[in-house]
Formats: sequence, C-alpha cells, structure tokens
Amino acid sequence: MQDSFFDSTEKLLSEVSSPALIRKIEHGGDTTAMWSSLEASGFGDALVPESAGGAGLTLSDIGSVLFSIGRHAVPLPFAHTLLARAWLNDAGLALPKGAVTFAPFQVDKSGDGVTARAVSFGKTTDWVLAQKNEDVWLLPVAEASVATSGGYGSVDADLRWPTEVGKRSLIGRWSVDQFQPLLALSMAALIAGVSDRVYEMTLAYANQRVQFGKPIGKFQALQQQISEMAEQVFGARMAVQMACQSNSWRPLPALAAMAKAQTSQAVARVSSTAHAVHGAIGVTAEYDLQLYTRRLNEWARLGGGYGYWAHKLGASVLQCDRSVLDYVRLDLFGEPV
Amino acid sequence: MQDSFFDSTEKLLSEVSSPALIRKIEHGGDTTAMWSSLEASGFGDALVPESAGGAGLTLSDIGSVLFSIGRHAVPLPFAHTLLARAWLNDAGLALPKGAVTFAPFQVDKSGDGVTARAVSFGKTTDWVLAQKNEDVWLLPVAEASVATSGGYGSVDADLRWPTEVGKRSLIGRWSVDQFQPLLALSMAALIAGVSDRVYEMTLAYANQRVQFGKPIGKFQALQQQISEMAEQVFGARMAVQMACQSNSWRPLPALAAMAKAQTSQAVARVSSTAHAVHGAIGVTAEYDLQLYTRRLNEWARLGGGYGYWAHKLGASVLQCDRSVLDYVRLDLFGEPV
Amino acid sequence: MLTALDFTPVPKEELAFRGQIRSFLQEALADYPYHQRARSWMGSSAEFSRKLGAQGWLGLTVPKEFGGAGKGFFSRFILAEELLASGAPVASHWIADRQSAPLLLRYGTDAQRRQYIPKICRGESFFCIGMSESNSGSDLASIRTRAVLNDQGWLLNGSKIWTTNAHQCDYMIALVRTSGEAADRQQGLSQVLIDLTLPGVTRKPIVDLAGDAHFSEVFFDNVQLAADALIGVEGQGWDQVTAELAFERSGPERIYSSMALLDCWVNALREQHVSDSATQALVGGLVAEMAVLRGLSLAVTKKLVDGESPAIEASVVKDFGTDFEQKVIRQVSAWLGSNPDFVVSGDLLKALGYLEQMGVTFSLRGGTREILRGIIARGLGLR
Amino acid sequence: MLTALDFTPVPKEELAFRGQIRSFLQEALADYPYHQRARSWMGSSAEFSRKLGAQGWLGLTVPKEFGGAGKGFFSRFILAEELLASGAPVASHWIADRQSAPLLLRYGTDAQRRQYIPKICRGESFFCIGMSESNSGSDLASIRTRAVLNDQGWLLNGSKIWTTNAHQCDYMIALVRTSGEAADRQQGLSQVLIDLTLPGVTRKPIVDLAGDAHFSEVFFDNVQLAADALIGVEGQGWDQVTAELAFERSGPERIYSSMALLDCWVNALREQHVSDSATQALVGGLVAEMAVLRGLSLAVTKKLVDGESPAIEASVVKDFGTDFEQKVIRQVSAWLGSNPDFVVSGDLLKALGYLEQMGVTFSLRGGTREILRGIIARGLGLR
Repeated sequence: MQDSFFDSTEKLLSEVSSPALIRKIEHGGDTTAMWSSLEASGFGDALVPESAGGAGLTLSDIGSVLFSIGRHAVPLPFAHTLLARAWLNDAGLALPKGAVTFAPFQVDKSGDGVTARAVSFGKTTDWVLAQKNEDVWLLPVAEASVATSGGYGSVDADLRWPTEVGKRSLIGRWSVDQFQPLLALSMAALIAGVSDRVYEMTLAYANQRVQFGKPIGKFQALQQQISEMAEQVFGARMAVQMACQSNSWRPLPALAAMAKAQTSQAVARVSSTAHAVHGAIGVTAEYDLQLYTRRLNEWARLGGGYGYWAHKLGASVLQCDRSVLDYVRLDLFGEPV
Repeated sequence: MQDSFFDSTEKLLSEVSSPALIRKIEHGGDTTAMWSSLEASGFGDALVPESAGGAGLTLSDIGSVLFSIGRHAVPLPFAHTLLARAWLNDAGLALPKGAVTFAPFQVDKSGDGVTARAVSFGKTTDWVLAQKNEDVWLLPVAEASVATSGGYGSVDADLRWPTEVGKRSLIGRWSVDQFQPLLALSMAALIAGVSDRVYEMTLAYANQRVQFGKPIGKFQALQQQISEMAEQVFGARMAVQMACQSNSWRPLPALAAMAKAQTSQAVARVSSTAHAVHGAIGVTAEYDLQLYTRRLNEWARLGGGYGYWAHKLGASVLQCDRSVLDYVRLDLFGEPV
Repeated sequence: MLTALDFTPVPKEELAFRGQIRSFLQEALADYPYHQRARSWMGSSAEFSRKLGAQGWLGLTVPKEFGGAGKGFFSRFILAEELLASGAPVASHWIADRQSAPLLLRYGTDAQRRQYIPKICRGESFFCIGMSESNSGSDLASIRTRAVLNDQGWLLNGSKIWTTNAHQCDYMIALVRTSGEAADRQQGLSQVLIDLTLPGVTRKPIVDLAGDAHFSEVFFDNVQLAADALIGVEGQGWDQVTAELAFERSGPERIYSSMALLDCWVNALREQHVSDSATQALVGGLVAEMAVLRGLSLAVTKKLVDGESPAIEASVVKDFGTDFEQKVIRQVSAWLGSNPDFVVSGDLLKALGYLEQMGVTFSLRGGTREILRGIIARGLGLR
Repeated sequence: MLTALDFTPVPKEELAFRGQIRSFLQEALADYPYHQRARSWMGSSAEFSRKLGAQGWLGLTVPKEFGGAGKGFFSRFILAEELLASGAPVASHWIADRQSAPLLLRYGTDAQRRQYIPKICRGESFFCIGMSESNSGSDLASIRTRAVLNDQGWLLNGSKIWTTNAHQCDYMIALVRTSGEAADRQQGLSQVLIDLTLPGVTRKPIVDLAGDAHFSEVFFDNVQLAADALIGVEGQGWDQVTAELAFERSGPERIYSSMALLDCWVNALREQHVSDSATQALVGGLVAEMAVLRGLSLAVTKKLVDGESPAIEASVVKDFGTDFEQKVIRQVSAWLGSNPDFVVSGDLLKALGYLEQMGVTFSLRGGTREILRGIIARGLGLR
C-alpha cells in the first residue's frame, strides 16, 4: 500500500486531519474547511468513471487512499463518500455536493418520517444514503434533527427526518443490502488504517518511555503483546488489501464481509495493547492516542461488527459444497477451479 | 476443601488411581480392582440416606471428595456414581452394583434398541442412567455394544443396546432433564480437581526446569501465564465449592450450570499454559501431564460445555426481572431479598 | 505461599444491613442514568458523600471513638457492593474512607487519628493518595518528590501525577523521599500528610479522553509541612504503602465497574425479548464469572476478618476482576456489532462509549496487569 | 526493520499446476479418513513419498541438474498447500524436501549436493534435523553434543531429542559443537551430516500422548564421521540454522494443520443443515482469518521469489498461523460443547481428540510462541 496515492494522501491528511482539527470537529466545530481540503485532493471522484467527470479508478487503485484516511482518523465520511458517489453514478443519479455516508441498518420509515439510528459520521456528513428493505433514500442532514448516538467525542448520530423530507428524498427501490458491503469495506479500511497508526505510536512509545531503569519495550511481557499487536495490524491491512481486489469500484460482498470481520476482531487487542503500553498518559485528553483508539472501538461495531460479518461469510461458506480451502481460493482469492 | 474427607480421599486415590493404573485402564485394562478399592473407601453411598444404608451426607459435605476424584483423574465414573445412587434411591429404586454414569444427551430410542452416544466413562462404567424426553433407562453396559467415541486414551463410548434390553431397562418416566444438572455438577468438580493437579505440576516444573541459564519460571512471559492460570484454577475451584452448596444431595440447577460453564471455560487456558510451560516433555506418553490434560479437554465439552451451560444460566437470568447483582445474590448465593 | 481461596457466605447476621442501604440508594439515585452510573467509583458528588456520612456509612469499620461505626469487614463489603453495583458517585469520599482512614488508624499517632478520622467519617474531609510522578509510572520506587526536615517540620518539593480527585480533596497522603537518593529505590521513602490548601500547592486537573477530570497533577513548591505531617515511621513508607494496597485491591470495586452497562444491556434484551442461545450464553457466561469473583472477593474479606493481610489474594481478585470488567465491555460491544439492526437507547450507547474509552484504565489503576501478575508470581514462589 | 506485508496473488501461470496435484491426491488418498488426515505433516508413508518423487514433486525448487524440478517458490507453495490441506502423509520426505535439500544446495559442497540431493528428489533418502538436546529445549545455543576432528574426520558423541521422524530417516543434519565450550553459546557450533546407519548410532522413538511416535531420541556413541560430514563452514552452524529456519517457518504448514478437522466439521454442519447465526459466525470467523493468513503466507513466498530472506516475516506467519490452527481446535470443541445433543461421526471425534491433544505442540515445534514473539520484537527494534 506504499504507492504514490498513499504518499500524497498521507501528506495531505497530516495537515488536513491533524489531531487539533479532529478535536475541534469532535466538539462540534464546523466541517466546511476540512471538507473543502479533502475535495481539493481530487480523490473525491476517484471511483466515478471518467465519462462522468471522475478519475475512473478501481477499488484496488485506491485501497491505499482509504487506508490513509483511516490512519488519520478523518472525522468526516470521506472514504464512504468515494464509494457512495460511485454507487450514485452507477444508479444514474446526480452526485450531491458534500459528504455522503451509508445507513443500511436501523432505518425506519414511520408515519411521521424517516429515522436512521447510530449512523457513522452522522454528525459530520451532509447526506445519508439509507436503505430499508428495498426503499432507498438520499437524505439531507441539513434537514434532519440530529442527536449524538455515541460516547464522548463520537461523531455518530441518530437522525430523524420529517415526512415531507422523507418522501422527497426517496430515490427509488433497489434489491436489499445495497450499502452493507460498501459500508463494511469502508469501515474495514478505516479500521486497518487507524490500527496501523495506533501501532506506530505504540512502538515508538515503547522504545522511548523508560521505567524500572530501561525502555519499557525491553520488558518481555510487553514485547510479547506488541509482537501480537503487529501480527493483528499486519493482518488487518492484508484483509483490506485483499478486499480491495476488484476490477471495478465495487467490492465483492464476500471480501467486504471478510475484511470487516477480520479488522473488527483485531480491534480489542490493538486497542488494549496500545493503552497497556502507554499507561496513564494514553487516556489523557491532551495526548493524541485516544483520538485514534476511540475510533477503533466505535468502528469495530459500526456497520456490523465481527459477529455480523463473520456470520454473513460463514453462511456463504456453509451454503456451498466446497472444501474450506477451495472456498478461500475461489471465492476470496478469485483463483480458478 | 482441605478437610478430613479430602485428606483421606487423596491418600486413597494416589494409590488407587495412580498414573500407571490410569494408563492400564485407558488401554482397556480391567476395572474391577480399581472399582473395588473405590467402593472400599466407603464414599460410594455417601449421598444415600442413612435409612437406606448410606452415609446421609449432603453435597456440601463431599465437595472435596469430588474435587479429589478429579485431581486423580479417576478413569471410572466414581463421582457420577455417588450422585446416581442418590437419585436412584430418591426415585425409590434399588441400587445396582457397580459404577453408574449419566447419559442425558444424544440418547435415541429406535426400532431396534437404545443408543447413547459420546457417553462419559462409557467404556469403564457398569451402568448408564439415560434419559430421552421423559423416558428414563438404567442400562447395563455388559449387554451393550461399545465403540470408543473419543481420541487416543479416551474412556468415552458410543453404546448401543438391543431392543429387549432397552425394554427391560426402562425404569419409568420423569420430568425432562433429570440428569443434566447431575452430570454438569460431577463434570465441573472433576474439571476443577484435574485443573488443580495440572496447575500443581506446572508450578513445580516451572521452578525446576532450567533454560537459558535460569529456571523457566523466572521468565516474565511464563510468570504472567502461570499467574493467570492460577486465577483460573482458583476460580474453577470456587465455582465448584459454590455449586456444592446444598442441604441435600441434589445441586441447584442454576449453580450446576454456573459451575460447568465456569470450569469449562477455564480449560483452554489451563491446558495451554500447562503445555507451554512443560514444552516437549509434556506431550510424551511417558510423562504424566498428558493423562490429566487429556481429561481436561474432553471434560470441557462432555455433558455440555461452556456455551451450553452459559446459555442455560443466561436464559434464567433473562427470564427474571432482577438486577444482575440480585440474580447472583439470590439465585446463586441463596441470600434473601 | 499463595493457595486457593475457600468459599465463605456472607454471615447471616450481616444480611439485613443491605436493605437499609438499598432504600437509601433508591431515593438518593432516583433517575440517575446508566451512563452516569457507568462512572462507578470515578463519579463524584460531595453532597452524596456527606449524605452517606450522615447515615453513619463512612468509616464503617472505624472504631466508634474515632467517629466510625465500628462494624466489620462484611458490612463494609455489603456497603461497597451496593454502592458500586448501583453506580453511586462515591469518588469524593472513597479513598478517605477505604484507604486513608485505615492507614491513619494503623500508622497514625493518636493525635493524627483524632484530628483527621472523625472528619473523614462525617464526609467533611476528602483525601487523595499521591503516588505516581511524571517519570515514575508503575515504578513507584523511583520517586523524586522530597520532604526535607527543617526547624518547622518538613519542606516539600516536587510533584505528583495521576492523583485521583486531588483537585477536589482537602488532603493528600503522599509517598515521598525523606532520605537517601533515587538510587536507593524503596529505602528512604516516607508517607506525609499534606493539607492541599497550604501555600505552594498547585493543583492541575487532568482532563481525560472521556472529557472528565478524575485525576490531577499536583505541584509542591517549598510547601512547609509541620513536623507531625509524617505518617508512621520515617523511611518505612514503602512497606506502609504495600500494606495499604491490600485494602485497595481487595474490595468489590474490582468486579463491578461495568455493572451499569451490564444491567442496562440485560434490561434492553429483556424488553425486546431477545432469547437466542448465543445471547443467552453471553449473559450466562458473564454472570457465572461474576458469581465466582464475588465468591473470591468474599473469601478475601473473610481473611481480613480473621486478621490476615491478604495482599496477594487481593491481587488475584483484582487481576481476575479487571479482566471480567473489561470483558463485559468487549462483549456488549461485540454483541451490538453482531446485531447491527438492534436499536438500543442513547443511555446504553453513552454508557458503552464511556466504558469502551475508560475501560482501558481498569488494568492500569492500582497496578498494571503485569505488576499484579508479578505479585501473584512472587506469591507462587516463582520469583 | 520488519514492516507490513503486501498482498500478492498467485501468478496466473502457476495456477494450472494445482489441477495435476489434485488429481493425483484424489486417487492416492481415496478413503483416507479425517482422523488420519488430522495428522497433517506428522503422518508418514514412505510409499506415498516415493510416489510423489515419481511425479517429480520432491525437490520442486531444486535445479534440474541435481534431480529437482527447477520450479519456483509459488509452485512449491501450491504443492505444499494441496498436500497439507488434504492431510497427505508427508512426514517421510517433508524435512528432506523443505529444509535439507535447500540447506545442502546453499551450504553444501558440490560433491555433497551430488551425493544427497538427487536421492532426496527420488524419495530415496529421508532426512531429519537434530537440534534440541535433553537439557536444551528452546535454548539451542546450549548444545553439548560434540564432534571432534580426528584423522578420519569427526568423532561424534552426545545425543539429540525431539528429532522429528529420526527412527524412519536415513540421515540427520545436526547442529553440534565443534569448538569452544557450552559457555561460548552460539560460537563454535557447526552442522554435520550423519548417516544414521553408522555404528554407534542408537535411535529410540518417543511415543507421544496420542500413541504415535513422531519424534525420536538419537544417541551418538563414538560415531566416526568422514571429514566431508561437515556442512558449510566450521563454527558457522548457528547462522546457517537461523537462515534455514526462514524456510521452515514460511510455509503453509503453519496454517493448515487443523484443516482436516475444519473440513470435517463444516461438512457435518452442512449435512445436518445447521444454520443459526452463531454457528455461521464461527465458521466465517475462521475462514476470514485463514484467508488473511494465506495472504500473508503468499506475501512471504513473494519475498523468497525476490531473493530476500524473510525470516522475521515468516515468524509472523508462523505465530499468527499457529494461533489460527489452535483456534480451529478450540472452536470446534467449544461448538460441540455448546451443542451436546448434536451427533457427529466417530471420525470427527477422533480427529478432534487427536488435535486437542497434539495441538499444544503446534506452538512448540519450530520455536515456542515466546521465542517467535521475541524474534518479532527484535525485528521491530524492541530488543
């Protein structure tokens, strides 16, 4: 994932999504400037075909970009927007200005409007692509009532739209679960990226912090934990690289499921080791670690966690009659029979 | 659990169920002598009322005996027999001579007889108390066809009886799940006991075995694992002590569920730490550790494992409307509202 | 050598006490939401603490002559259990009550006892404990804050960090160097009692990742303490602290930190009639472990009653209990991840969000897992 | 410094090879039960190994001039993957093929290569590796078996233990002391090739807890080796062995040891139409992890193709893979425990019983977890 897209995204995001700016947005700061800078990167339409004014890249081209977005814990749904725009264009719809997130779960249409709960980036997005059964809406957050749905610093929200907005925002009917794999893929990439960041910080701290007369990284118990953390972080990254294998903008559902399951299960270890190594300093508001571990914890369950996506993947394994190796080779690696 | 019953049982079993004798029985050796010695202990009828010729003890009196039976990995269903005899007496039935085990799962009545699969101690028991729905049988193993149902060294078996034996052995109809809690309690006690034994061996080995110039117990990584193992072993023992709290011979079903769940979940860590500390020597046929870890692994799943018993316990928690603390206090500790 | 713990039920005569506490809490904590209860013993309310004091429930085990209730350790267990399981905001008095008063009773002079303990029991004096320094972390023996004997008493210079609640306390009992050098490690450390309103004391609350300020950094710039600020014996501070940790590590505070979340989640499952076996197994597994931990914690309490100093046993309960407390958080989070269409209350999500973030401190406060397991390993004769 | 591994698919031109192997295995392993397949690379059959040799599939990466197939590392990956995933009994030739032949190619003289490698490729010479000694365990540097130079070559005395398959092998390549003392640790160790039929060699199979004898203890009592028994450079044995471990730790043998059980269980679930979400999640979780491990293992293979020596990366795959292999066993066992009324075949229970018992060795063979994680930590710059 070390390619030129990665390098330029890293350079951009270390300025655009700096810890100070993340803190501002977590506390309700305006997102306009950050969004403009993200748009200016040119990656916003990366997955939209050239014929429609985009860059016409494939998912595998921009895997490293999504990973980098995660590394910087960008508090806006930039990764989601890349995929949402590709979906909207594919569906023959005009692309709205601004950030788009997905709401494939906890969407309800009731007498008095549309509700979408626990929406990732619900507080910082401009639009929500929501689906319930076969109904699909593109809902403007500017017209929603917004309530935080997470803990301190969360940018997720419960959103509610009045009836007439709901009606006007219904963009049609599609087969079910349009957005589940898209959300899974974006969240998986973000988790892998932010895990990598947390790991990088942890390794540096272990080498630098001295206790009992030597760097804490010299203690066997911590070495063992950090080694295991490295395995999990490398594994999460590999899962996302694999899930981005696609000749189009669209991820394979089984691969998206694999990646979200695998990255989500890695989170508990990555987060706990990071904090075990950092000790008390890691839980202070001043120190940056918590900006990243907070996202790790939230993202592991948002958009369906390990259990949900493992069950989706497992169902497809049990439905076929291949050996496990052949399922992996054929359905996940795309090798021939 | 260090009481006089424990001391005398320990003394007896270190001779009667020595590693050499366990090996013989694992390889199909005759069980008669071992059984006679066990009977001679006088504990066989411990839970049978004095009026029926037993010792009239309660379950809490003999918790330490069951624990000791586990510590010595007695390859016959001695713990089971104590409870089975109490049940049979309670049911107004005569007590058969010899060992009795329980088969509350995988019992089938079909045209040509009764089948009980994966019966714990199926190869070394004399009788099987089996239940399917409301039918209860007391089946003689001497008249069964017996097939090993486990890995190398297992004394569990699939048993099958011909039609006429099945008919003749049907002892009546009882409400369902008579034997599940009894089996759960006995297995839990055995697991706690054998865990304690495995822990004892591991601690001794860690202090004695030298590598890289010092006892391996001095390495921080192993210390951390052994400390966690100790916690699990103490916890398993506590779970069984709690489950034995009873003024009669019969365990409380919720406590039996708690104990089997808790002891079974401890097994993976106890077994893996024991073998990690022992290294290669621990997996040789000559060395005794494997006689005990083999039972640990089997017993964790036999008679329902962690998942099954945790689900039973959880169902009862969810069915009531108490706070979790009150469920624990009232339903498991027997404290008043 | 550390050996397994034996089951001890709560003595029958102690059981009635719970009812009184519960009636009190039902009124005092009416409408207190789960995400506040999730703060557990990190939540503070001076008013609530004083109310408890008025009930006679601070200094429960302190002899009556010093203003306490003169009750036993099982009563103390029951009170702590009720307070913690209900998520009452106990932080203001918690340390004064559970650690400082016992410490003063054990090592203080009679004058010190009479001066401080009655006020602790009335909820009028709140205490904190100064241990870590900015470069010491878990390595307490490397302490560099120093109190030098002068003609007025002790002149104190240095700083303490991660001091729970220091910015809201009246006094600190600090472990400081009174003789020797940093290289002497445990030698030459003493405990001193510091009035935090003295000139030269500066307190800086540390805001944490959940937006709260449970901890403070406290700076001492030529703070003049009186001669009687010393607690116990000069140079014996390390041993005194070690004994103190046995109290700190033994209680049910190491089991119930995630109870608010667990209760809130279980209630949500009941309300929405969730009854699949996998969910039941998650609930049952947690309840089984909690029951065992309660059994272990009661066994440690029994040892206190018997006059033993179960420091190592307490470390077992703490390490095991911390694992449970963190497991509750992980499993509720995982369950929500497995059921992304299940709608839960904002209260639950906020409680979860809080605990996901702060839960990492459960294995830091009062000794990291590595430290605790090291203590256990020593108890097992491995080091 | 160790960094993350990048995804590399199996090159298109290598894909066809799999079909040939599979047809062969379908015939060779017809009716081979799961509990035998569960032996994985611990199961041995000299006949099967010779059949593979006849196919040209031993020494796959060995140049044709030494009797090999001159193929690349991806072909080798595919062959190993098919053999392991099908649980073929490969133990007889496995070490000769995967470690000894590459070692001889790299460090052997031309004469040594011509003498031994062609026979390895024909399945006529089986090799074992002598590393551990009865008091060394993981501490290989403490080796005490000694080869002393004399006028006929090297005189060997000592013993080796836990040598895989020694009692069924023709040759051992052993790490022994040729100079210095035990206190010199890694210095003065060399690799020597020992004909196990020589006078003075005694082999004693070690029966394991599953009743098999995969390992041996081998005693050397004044065994006279020729001068050309030395492999590589005298005193450089430690470095040679370390390089060799990269080969040993890199392959899919660290992912597929529990495949027989996994396939057998998945088939049982399919046959009995089990479709609750919890079971599906267990299956899917394992498959996801296996896929990632395969990705990591392919990435290591790519590094071999590129001429790198990915010893640390291989340790990552081995440690992570071992965890997966053991997790499969634990989870199938736990699933059966959760479903005590579910009837499975004796074949499955025997496979499970075998793996529950032997699975503990997965984290011992080729380096304990502590050792591997130490290697990784060093690669990360922590030591």
